[in-house]
Amino acid sequence: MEELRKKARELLTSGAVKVIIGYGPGSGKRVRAVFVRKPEQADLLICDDRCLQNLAVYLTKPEVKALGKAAVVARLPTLRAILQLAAENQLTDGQVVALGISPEGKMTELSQFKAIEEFLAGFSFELSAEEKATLEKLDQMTPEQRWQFWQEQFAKCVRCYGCRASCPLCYCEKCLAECNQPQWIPAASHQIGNLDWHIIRAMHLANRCVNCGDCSRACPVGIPLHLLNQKLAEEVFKQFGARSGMKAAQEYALCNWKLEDRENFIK
Amino acid sequence: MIIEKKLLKQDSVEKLFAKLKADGRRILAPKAQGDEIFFEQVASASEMAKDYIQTTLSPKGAVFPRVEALFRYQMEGKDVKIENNSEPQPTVIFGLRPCDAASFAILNSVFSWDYQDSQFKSRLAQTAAITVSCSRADEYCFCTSVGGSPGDTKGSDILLTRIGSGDYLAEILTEKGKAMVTLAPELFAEAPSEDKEKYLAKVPVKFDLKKLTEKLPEAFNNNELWMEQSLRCLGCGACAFVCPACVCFDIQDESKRESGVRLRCWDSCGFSLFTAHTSGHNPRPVQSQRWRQRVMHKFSYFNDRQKYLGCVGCGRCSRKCPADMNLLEHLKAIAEAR
Amino acid sequence: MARIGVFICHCGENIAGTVDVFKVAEAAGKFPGVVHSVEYKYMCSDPGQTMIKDAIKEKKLTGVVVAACSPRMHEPTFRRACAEAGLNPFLCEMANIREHCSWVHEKGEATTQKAIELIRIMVEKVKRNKPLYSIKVPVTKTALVLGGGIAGIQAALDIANAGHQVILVERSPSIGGHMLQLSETFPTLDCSQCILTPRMVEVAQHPKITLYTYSELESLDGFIGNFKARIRRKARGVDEKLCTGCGVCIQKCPQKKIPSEFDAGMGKRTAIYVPCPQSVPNQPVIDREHCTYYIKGKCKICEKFCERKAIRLDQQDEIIEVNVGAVVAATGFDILHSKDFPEYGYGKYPDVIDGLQFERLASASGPTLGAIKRPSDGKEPETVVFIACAGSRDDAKGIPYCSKICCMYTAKHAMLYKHKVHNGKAYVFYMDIRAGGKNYEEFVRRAIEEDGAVYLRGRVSRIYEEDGKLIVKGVDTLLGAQPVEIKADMVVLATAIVANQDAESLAQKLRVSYDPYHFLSEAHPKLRPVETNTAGIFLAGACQAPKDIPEAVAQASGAAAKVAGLFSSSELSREPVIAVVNRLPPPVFSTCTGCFLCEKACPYQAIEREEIKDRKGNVIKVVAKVNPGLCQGCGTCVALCRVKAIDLQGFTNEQVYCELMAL
Amino acid sequence: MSEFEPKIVAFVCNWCTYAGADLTGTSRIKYASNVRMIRLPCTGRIDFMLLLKAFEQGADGIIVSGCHPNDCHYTAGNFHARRRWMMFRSLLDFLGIDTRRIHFAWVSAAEGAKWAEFVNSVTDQVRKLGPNEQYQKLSQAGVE
Repeated sequence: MEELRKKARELLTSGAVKVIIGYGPGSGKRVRAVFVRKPEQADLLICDDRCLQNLAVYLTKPEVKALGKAAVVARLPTLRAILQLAAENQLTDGQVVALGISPEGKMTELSQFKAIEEFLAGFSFELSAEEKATLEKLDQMTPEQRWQFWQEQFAKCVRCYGCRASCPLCYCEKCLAECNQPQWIPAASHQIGNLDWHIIRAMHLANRCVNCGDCSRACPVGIPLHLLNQKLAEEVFKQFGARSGMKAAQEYALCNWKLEDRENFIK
Repeated sequence: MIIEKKLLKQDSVEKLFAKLKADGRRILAPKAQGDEIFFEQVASASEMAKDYIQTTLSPKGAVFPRVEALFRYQMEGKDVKIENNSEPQPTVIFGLRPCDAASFAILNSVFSWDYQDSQFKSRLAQTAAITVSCSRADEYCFCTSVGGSPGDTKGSDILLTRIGSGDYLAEILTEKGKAMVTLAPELFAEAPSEDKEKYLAKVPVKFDLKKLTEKLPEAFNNNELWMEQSLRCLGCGACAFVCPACVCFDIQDESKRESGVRLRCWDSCGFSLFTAHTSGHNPRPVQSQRWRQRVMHKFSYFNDRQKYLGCVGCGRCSRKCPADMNLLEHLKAIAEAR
Repeated sequence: MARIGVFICHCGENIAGTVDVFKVAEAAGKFPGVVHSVEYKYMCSDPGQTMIKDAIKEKKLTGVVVAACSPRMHEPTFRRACAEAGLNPFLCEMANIREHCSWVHEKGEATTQKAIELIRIMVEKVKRNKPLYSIKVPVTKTALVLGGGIAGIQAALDIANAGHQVILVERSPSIGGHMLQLSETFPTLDCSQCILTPRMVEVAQHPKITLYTYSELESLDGFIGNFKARIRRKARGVDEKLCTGCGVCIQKCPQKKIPSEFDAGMGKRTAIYVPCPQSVPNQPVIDREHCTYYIKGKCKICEKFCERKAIRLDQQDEIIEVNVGAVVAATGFDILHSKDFPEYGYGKYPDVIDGLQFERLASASGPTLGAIKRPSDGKEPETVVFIACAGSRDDAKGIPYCSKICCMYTAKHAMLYKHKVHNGKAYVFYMDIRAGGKNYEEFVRRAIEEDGAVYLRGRVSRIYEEDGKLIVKGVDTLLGAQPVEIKADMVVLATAIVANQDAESLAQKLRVSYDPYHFLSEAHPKLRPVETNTAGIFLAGACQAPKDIPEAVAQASGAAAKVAGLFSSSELSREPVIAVVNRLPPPVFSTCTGCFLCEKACPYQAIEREEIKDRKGNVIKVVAKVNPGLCQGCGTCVALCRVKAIDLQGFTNEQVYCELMAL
Repeated sequence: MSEFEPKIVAFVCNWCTYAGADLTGTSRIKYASNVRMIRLPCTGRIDFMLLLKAFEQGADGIIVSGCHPNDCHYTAGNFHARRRWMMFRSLLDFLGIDTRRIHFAWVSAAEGAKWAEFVNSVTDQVRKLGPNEQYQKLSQAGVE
């Protein structure tokens, strides 16, 4: 943590960056995103296991962009999000300094995408055993049980779009949910509207989601939305061998194809 | 104004539910779903969540549903047949908190401000509130700073306070409350001469409301303040959707060939497109302005026009904010600013 | 408000016999927005079309639905009729109540109901149709011909003779292709070089043809009428402007033992060389892989002896850019190579050769000056076995197709051998004889009957060497699968014709599709055999499939005619069914987020990037833009775009959505 | 009431399946009249949202069909579509949506008979499944 504060002070003092996006003290025991702009505020920065929010979400916010070049405290999913954003032309190399935090809490300054790629190459992007088990459990249910499970979950959805707002890859200025003429997704939070919304969001994040889990954490009504994204991420990996956020020049599996793609359902 | 004080034995709640149901009322009560608690229709008191400070969503859905049909239509040749929504079912909300109960008046002040919203009013008329006062509070609670309290009776028809024995001290507050007692007078015993105060949670006053409301108009132009406070705001609608007093809605028409329905759905001023015009112009293009709108609306404009605050201090918005936007903290900062 | 007219065709009894057209007309008349609904015996007839035209004028129709046959049949007819009545043709849609309804269902209520619903779907669509206008694209009247074999030569000459500029690009140092390697050609046995070389010279001298040999296509951008090709001119090592082709350098070159590609390895060449004396251009190239100077750093003998000082040892590859309006791919074929035939000892035994090698042996200008001498010891072979279908029609080799020309050239080889070695024995192993061409069957019969080639129907299983003879083991299926063993002096394999090794990468450069064997695909196997599915790119010769010379020439002339047709006007008109990225007033400009995932997905590279700038020229955002010339309207980008910033004219999101809602 | 007749929506590409269905017509091969076809230029254009909307609109079964691999009029639209469907189908299955109601096929312009057989077989299968209750129950759920 001291190391991080020191680096933050350095970066701000030298003028290398104008703002450090990091974690600071929040309500009660919580931590929250802070935007440190003066070297003397660097002591606000915290880095511990409460710091889970994917701060890459702020990199595409106009208000934050307006603050100038940013350094961002970045755990692995955040780093992946940065590369994915780069692959989607939302960030350019050198526009952001990542203060990469390894799972052990060690900080590494990563100022180029290439450095991030190399750093990430050292870590596996596999789901944890626990995460796999959860998916497995759902996979083993009958379709009726799965339907029941998701219908109960989606019934809670109020369409606050917290999932979308907290997602670093949901940067579209006008989300499909706001498109009318035609209104693909009913704006109402009834069952159909909610089902459509969550299907479409999951599809849009296939091979883009970096598995930070912020959608589920942001959800005020406790829908385990990350499961949808994990499911598709696993599927994309299994079928097409692709993972998101590995390279700044990432190829998107769904704008690509191979002659030997295999399915078993097309007659 | 208390009509009567009674004692409701803890094991009588189930019987009360039976009587209410027998009277054709549906009962909405807090029910746990995982870590979250929602007001849902219950068949038995045993389904209720045992221990909670506050529910995830407020009970406002009973009078102002998340999605509500305003009318349905059917086209027949060149004619259109309109079918209005049927009368709402009589409903008892059980186990809401005093802050939630206080919110009904706020909602009502909007829905009967200039235009009398008949659908809202009939739902409200059909709804009775059996509130349970708060024995616990957390750091997000600030009802006392906005004119409420853990044992406040505003908006409730019956207020229950759990006393030492585990039974409830019941304050029958309105005619609606009395009517419910009349359904099962045998369940309501003589009240003990106990003071409910000692069973209530302690919620200290956290800021000076008067100072806040005085300072807000001049704070309006303090762009830096709003920007600083809202930099981390993600622009979702969670705060508005968990809020018991937020009333913004969106009208959506859904049609299938010759028939359709007009829906009223919750909306949030925190959404970037909330104020977007068809032309593409957006009078509140940045999040700081939307945050300012949220604060100003609840604590300044509302206060001026409706003579109510748009906030009951339940703390839900802060508890549920994915970016830890703490309303109380920000209000305090404004109230205490020089 | 929409004012839609619905016109229901009886198609005689074709529709009316199954569908209650009167009921349909009545039902359609009640659809919201429909102001006119009539039925008629034959809508496509003159009176039928007049009904539509009159109604458009009298009822002020804003859209027309013709419920009749498939739009693939009469959509152009009815759209033209609408246009003649002053209605934008794209405001006319067809409901297919014949092929998709009356012809495939029984007479009855359900079928009539289906017809009504099909019309309702189209009424809802047409209400959302917008007037569209054909897209005009200018045409650069220069053709790029890839490949200087007979197909490329023919195409280039035909296009040039039609008065258009041609750029002919050939990968090897000379044009002529495989045909130049051939000794004589079936079924006439005329000398290949005698008929080809005049054409080659004509190409070189044609004022409208620019020839780039020893060059390859690097990339192709753009679209029909407006391609931009980048051509790599490989370093020749010789200044073409100065070189007179005197050949002194070739004589002096110390490297003389390099297997000649032109002679298919049967002869040798030098490091500075021309493929053959008839080469066009007759200017040598330096093979840097074998040149002493490039290997050891010294030599320069050629430079020393060149009087014209035309040797350029330091020459680099050069990339030139040309604008062309059409491309003819005539890149030819390859044959299956030795590694694929271990069972025949091809590559192991020098006297097991392929057809092209035999051509060089038989050629009067070849390494043996036309004498049939076997490679191992130069002796005249007394017994030669020819194996047709070496690899072709063989699933085990991954080549299920027929190479088409082998039957004929094997007969020719047997014949040529017999003409040259009168007492020699020629055996031909074959699976079937396919001689379906003018004078082809007669030719094969001549080989058998007049020249005495022995035809054995069956396959050869193995070839091995024993006592200086090649033992060919096979079966004769006509004699009840009797094993046959022939002691041969030489074996000629009619190895399968395969696509060039880099055909796939060429296809990708050209954005044309290709089959599993990497032959380039025509747009339609019957009706558009010389076009590809990328507009403006045409096919000629064996790059599309195995072909003999007359076929290759015919296709080349076909392609040339297509190019000449394309170049006959200075502007192209295209259907406006293309994708469009939305543009909105500021501050939004476009809902495109600039993720450019569509860029990769587009099969036509039609997605471009546009910078949106403020008045001072600062970039506000970068958004996608569809090049209307390149876009073919598949709509893959539309389905991919998360925010629906892209839409497909003619099949917009709103149109399709409303079609669905009508169900 | 007579046997349940399912409503089937087919999304087809213009160049192969639509033309194939035309051929079914020209060949006068009879098939179930339950299917309503929506013509799109290419399977690549078939947005997965269209499938959701079809169910919402009351479809009991859905057919998606286009050119065989390597036959796409636009070279690769069907390959893109195939990937999309692979993902979409597994997501639907994960959500418990009855994937037995969605049928995919490659039907070329020459396969008029295959189209008829395919439509018949889908119609039969969906008829056995009965009305799409999953979606029917959803249609008003969550509206007060």
